[in-house]
Amino acid sequence: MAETRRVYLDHAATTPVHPEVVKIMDYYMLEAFGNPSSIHSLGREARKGVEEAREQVAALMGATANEIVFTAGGTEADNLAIQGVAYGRRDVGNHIITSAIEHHAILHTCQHLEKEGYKVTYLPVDKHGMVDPDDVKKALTPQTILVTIMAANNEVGTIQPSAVIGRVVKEHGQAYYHMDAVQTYGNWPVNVNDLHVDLLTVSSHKIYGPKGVGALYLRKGVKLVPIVFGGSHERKRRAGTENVPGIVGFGKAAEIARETLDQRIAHNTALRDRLISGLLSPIDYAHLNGHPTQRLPNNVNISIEFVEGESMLLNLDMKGIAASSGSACTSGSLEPSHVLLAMGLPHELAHGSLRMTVGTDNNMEDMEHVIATLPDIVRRLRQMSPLYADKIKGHAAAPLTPAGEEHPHDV
Amino acid sequence: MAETRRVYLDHAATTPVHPEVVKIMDYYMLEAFGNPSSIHSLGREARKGVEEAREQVAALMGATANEIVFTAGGTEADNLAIQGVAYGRRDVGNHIITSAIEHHAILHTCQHLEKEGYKVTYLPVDKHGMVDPDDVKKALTPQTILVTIMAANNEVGTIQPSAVIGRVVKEHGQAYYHMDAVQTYGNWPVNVNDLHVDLLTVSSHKIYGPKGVGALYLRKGVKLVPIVFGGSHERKRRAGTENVPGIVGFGKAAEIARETLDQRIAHNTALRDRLISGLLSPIDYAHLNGHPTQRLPNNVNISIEFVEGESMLLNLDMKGIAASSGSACTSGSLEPSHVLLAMGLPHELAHGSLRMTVGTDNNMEDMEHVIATLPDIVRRLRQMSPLYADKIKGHAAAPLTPAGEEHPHDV
Amino acid sequence: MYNEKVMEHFYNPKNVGELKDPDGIGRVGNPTCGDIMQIAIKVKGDRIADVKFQTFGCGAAIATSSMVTEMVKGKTLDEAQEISNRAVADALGGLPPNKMHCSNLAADALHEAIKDYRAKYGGTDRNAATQAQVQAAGETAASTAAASDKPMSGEGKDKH
Amino acid sequence: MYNEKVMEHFYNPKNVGELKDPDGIGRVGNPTCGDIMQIAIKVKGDRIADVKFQTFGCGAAIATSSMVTEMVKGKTLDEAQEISNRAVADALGGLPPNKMHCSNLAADALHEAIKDYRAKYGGTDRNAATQAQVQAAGETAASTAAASDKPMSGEGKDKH
Ligand SMILES: Cc1ncc(COP(=O)(O)O)c(C=O)c1O
Ligand SMILES: Cc1ncc(COP(=O)(O)O)c(C=O)c1O
Repeated sequence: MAETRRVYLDHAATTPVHPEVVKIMDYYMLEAFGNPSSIHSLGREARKGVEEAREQVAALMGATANEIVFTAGGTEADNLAIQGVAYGRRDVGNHIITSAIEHHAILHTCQHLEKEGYKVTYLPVDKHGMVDPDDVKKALTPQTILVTIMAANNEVGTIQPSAVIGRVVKEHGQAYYHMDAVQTYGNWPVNVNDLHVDLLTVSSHKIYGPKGVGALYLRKGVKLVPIVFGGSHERKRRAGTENVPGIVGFGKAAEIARETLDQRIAHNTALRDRLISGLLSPIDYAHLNGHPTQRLPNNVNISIEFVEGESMLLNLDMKGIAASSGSACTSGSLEPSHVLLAMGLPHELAHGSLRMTVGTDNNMEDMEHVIATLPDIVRRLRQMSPLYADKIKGHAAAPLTPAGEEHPHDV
Repeated sequence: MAETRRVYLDHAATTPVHPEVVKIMDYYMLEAFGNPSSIHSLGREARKGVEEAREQVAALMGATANEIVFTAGGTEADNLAIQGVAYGRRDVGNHIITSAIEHHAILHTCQHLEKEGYKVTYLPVDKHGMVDPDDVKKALTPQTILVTIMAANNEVGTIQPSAVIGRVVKEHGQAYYHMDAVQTYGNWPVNVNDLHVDLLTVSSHKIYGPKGVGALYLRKGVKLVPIVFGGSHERKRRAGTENVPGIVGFGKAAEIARETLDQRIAHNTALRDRLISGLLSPIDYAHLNGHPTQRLPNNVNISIEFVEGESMLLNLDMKGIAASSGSACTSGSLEPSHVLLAMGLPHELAHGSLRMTVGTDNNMEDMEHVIATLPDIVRRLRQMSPLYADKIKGHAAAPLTPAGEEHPHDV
Repeated sequence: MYNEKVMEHFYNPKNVGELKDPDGIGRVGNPTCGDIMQIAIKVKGDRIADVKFQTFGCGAAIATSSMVTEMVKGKTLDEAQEISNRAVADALGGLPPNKMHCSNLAADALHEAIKDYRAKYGGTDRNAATQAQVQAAGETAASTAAASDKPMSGEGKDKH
Repeated sequence: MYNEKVMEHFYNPKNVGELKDPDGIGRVGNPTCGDIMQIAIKVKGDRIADVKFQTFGCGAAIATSSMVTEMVKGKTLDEAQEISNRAVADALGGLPPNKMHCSNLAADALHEAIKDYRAKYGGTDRNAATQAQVQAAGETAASTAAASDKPMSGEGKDKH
């Protein structure tokens, strides 16, 4: 029975869709299915749905509706922000500041722009994954047109000193300030004015809304070049027939989040804290990644020495528990999480990382199930691990480190 | 009673979503809601859904699944094709050939590329909206890297001689051939091999699938630069968490279309032909726009002299009939349909155009309802029209044409 | 899109048609934009005794035409002259922004009709009287002058 | 992702653990990729009498480790030497493409163990006999030579 319990702990990857959200989406697919550009009543009803959703999405970040541009997700919104500002401000400068722990939607877009002649500064983070606002200050030049630093990290949950960074950028005057708030929005208070942002990215499928919808907040007066051209949708910022059901669903999810944010934070925090203490105490050689206090209420990220992430995930999955890892093996890339490496973790610890992100569908029994299940899995895998064997024999572990690479064993 | 009948005749703008499609989408929102990049079983189930949909979407165009890249819609797919090829083949050439009657997703993207230094040839069409393959041949130069000409036009339904154009492009050898098949796919046979295309755009919400999903067919070996960067989704062609429910819904819609294409064509053709004859005979000074035979089975487009499109639409809407018009007044632009103008229609006729596009949810009684309703509306509006008053008095109409503009009254 | 008042005027427009023996006729519009409006007036003394319109155009074009005819019936020519396109839109409770420049020409058509009337019947006497009144009304003079400068094609309006 | 056979070997791996007094030990892998495999063998005559593995790594790493130990038990060293990483993957019914280069190293670990054994115990006699057999087997010679050239870190495999 404990074995068939299903515990979803991957809310940072995506969330189930709230039943009320599904209900309203179904209505907009089966009944109010018009194209918002059509002038007949079905078109007008669809338009109304989209504009109401714009209000709802804006309200959860203290913005006004006409500052919201709907996109196909967080990734597209990040691209629109960065490419849009870069190409739109070519005449102003060519320098962008970001951090080493951004999502790939930011990092790979910046890398593409480097090929196009832009200069990008990737700021380091401390061992907790925190950016230092002083580093931002030092990196700003007369060429800087954009600073893009996330609100909170998706892997380790560290909440950045965003408002402080915002003030630093505003003092500079010229650079726009963009923030990827995909993980924060709906999980933690976000207010575009308090944060001093000019652009801000959010995504629906992280807040119990549908996949394939996101939004970019664009402060009044901020200019950018679109990346998708066509009809004059979204005030010419993003062409394409509006994903009406998706947008309406996102709006509903934002509204629910706004109405329940306080409870959600309290609920998640309690589960998170129980999970952290319940796992770190029975499992030795386990470490919490990310900031001890400045972290998202739903994020648990631990590194467990001598075991590899994917093998933990597959064993957890057998027991009905869905989690995530920063191991390269889980991503098809050859390197483990760039976030954990940027925080100074050695490769082995990065490979042994386990991210568990809680949500509204979890309860305390779920946590107890995980706490009862994971230590056994770790024990079993360690019995199989040559690194653990080395450890208990007191060997200096694996003589396999490629020369020249820093490789501390004793973390 | 006749008045409360609802007849949706705007299927070229968007379609209602098939109930089976909604059902499967709901399942992927509420149950199989995982992120396809996650390795736990919820993630794997989502991945499986996406890959099945890829097969389904490919099957309806005679392609193989790994040639399909999912996007957020037809507009994004058009942009990915055109920008992707243009930026990806910068070293090969800088010339693009398209037609004057393309969708704005094509035209505005080409116009943007002109600003970036590319040369674009906009081929004319004849009075039926047809491109001449000889014109394509003549326009090809050693600099040509892309020819993009739609399969069938969204406003007037004219089916282009796509396979012939395909052969012309293949003879050239260097240029890629892209086709916007948004209106054709699911309504008329499309086969990427018969058409000799290298890239082909389709969209879900025109074939009873959800909005916010589309796909680009990319023939094996065709290289392009992405427009959205981030994670390695869609084989690095298009970053962003996959819109799983949308993609699965699109797949289902494509499967239904493939299984029922013959019936769908027969059904739509019968309705279309009844509507054309039933409207042209009682309404004088009315003309069919588009090709008399080479037209999509679902498209009716007529111009009704002396009345303006939006006023017809609003009156039809009052009677429960949803249609569309090429009048500037319906689009918020200042010019009526660029398609109708490219076909040589004077502004007044373009303003008086009415597009009615039938679909699987229509039946013959719906057509009779329209045939019984529209002539009265036209009569009423003509009684209000100063141009009609001029006409019946035998005046040369409105002395209002801006000087220098061609303005035939007697069409 | 349109508010209820606009829709009401669109579906049940007032004063549609032609006037028998009109005293003045104005026609404005532009086939590119797709709105052409014609307003005909009957004048008694210096008041508009009757007014009718004919319009080829969208919902806003028809509703503003209807509205302006309602607004001016019984008004003096000078009062009518002061009615702006914006005033007509306001009287309708507002129009969608994209309808403000192309379809909101009914007041222009009315002004053209008044101009036509004055050109045909405006004797020195009447004209003088009008001028005096206008000057008394101060800045109205400018707007009247501007209005009568307007080309028939309505090109004086916001912008095409 | 993984097929059933892979999952079966992953959840219930065969021959896990350490060997008491092994005759040869091979360890390959790379902490960057996150897979480290160690294989220990006991040799009787020129046959592998016992084999055990220890692996830090993903599902594919553990399954291939388990698979290779099953494949070589009782085989001669030369037969074992001929087993390639691909053969292991094939025996498992295939692996996901992205798992082919980093996690599919079990055969390399085995070859390292054989090399270790030969380095420690491979007397002139035995060695000579082996060489003779190998030469008789024709082209096998080349692959054996290549295999023993492999660096311990497994860098000879597909690519990092
Ligand atoms: C911080 C962050 N930014 C951007 C994204 C991308 O958003 P989406 O999945 O909507 O493309 C994600 C999630 O994947 C994220 O966690
Ligand atoms: C011919 C054509 N191309 C492209 C599009 C754009 O597709 P989507 O609405 O999915 O963005 C449409 C429909 O709007 C179309 O009719």
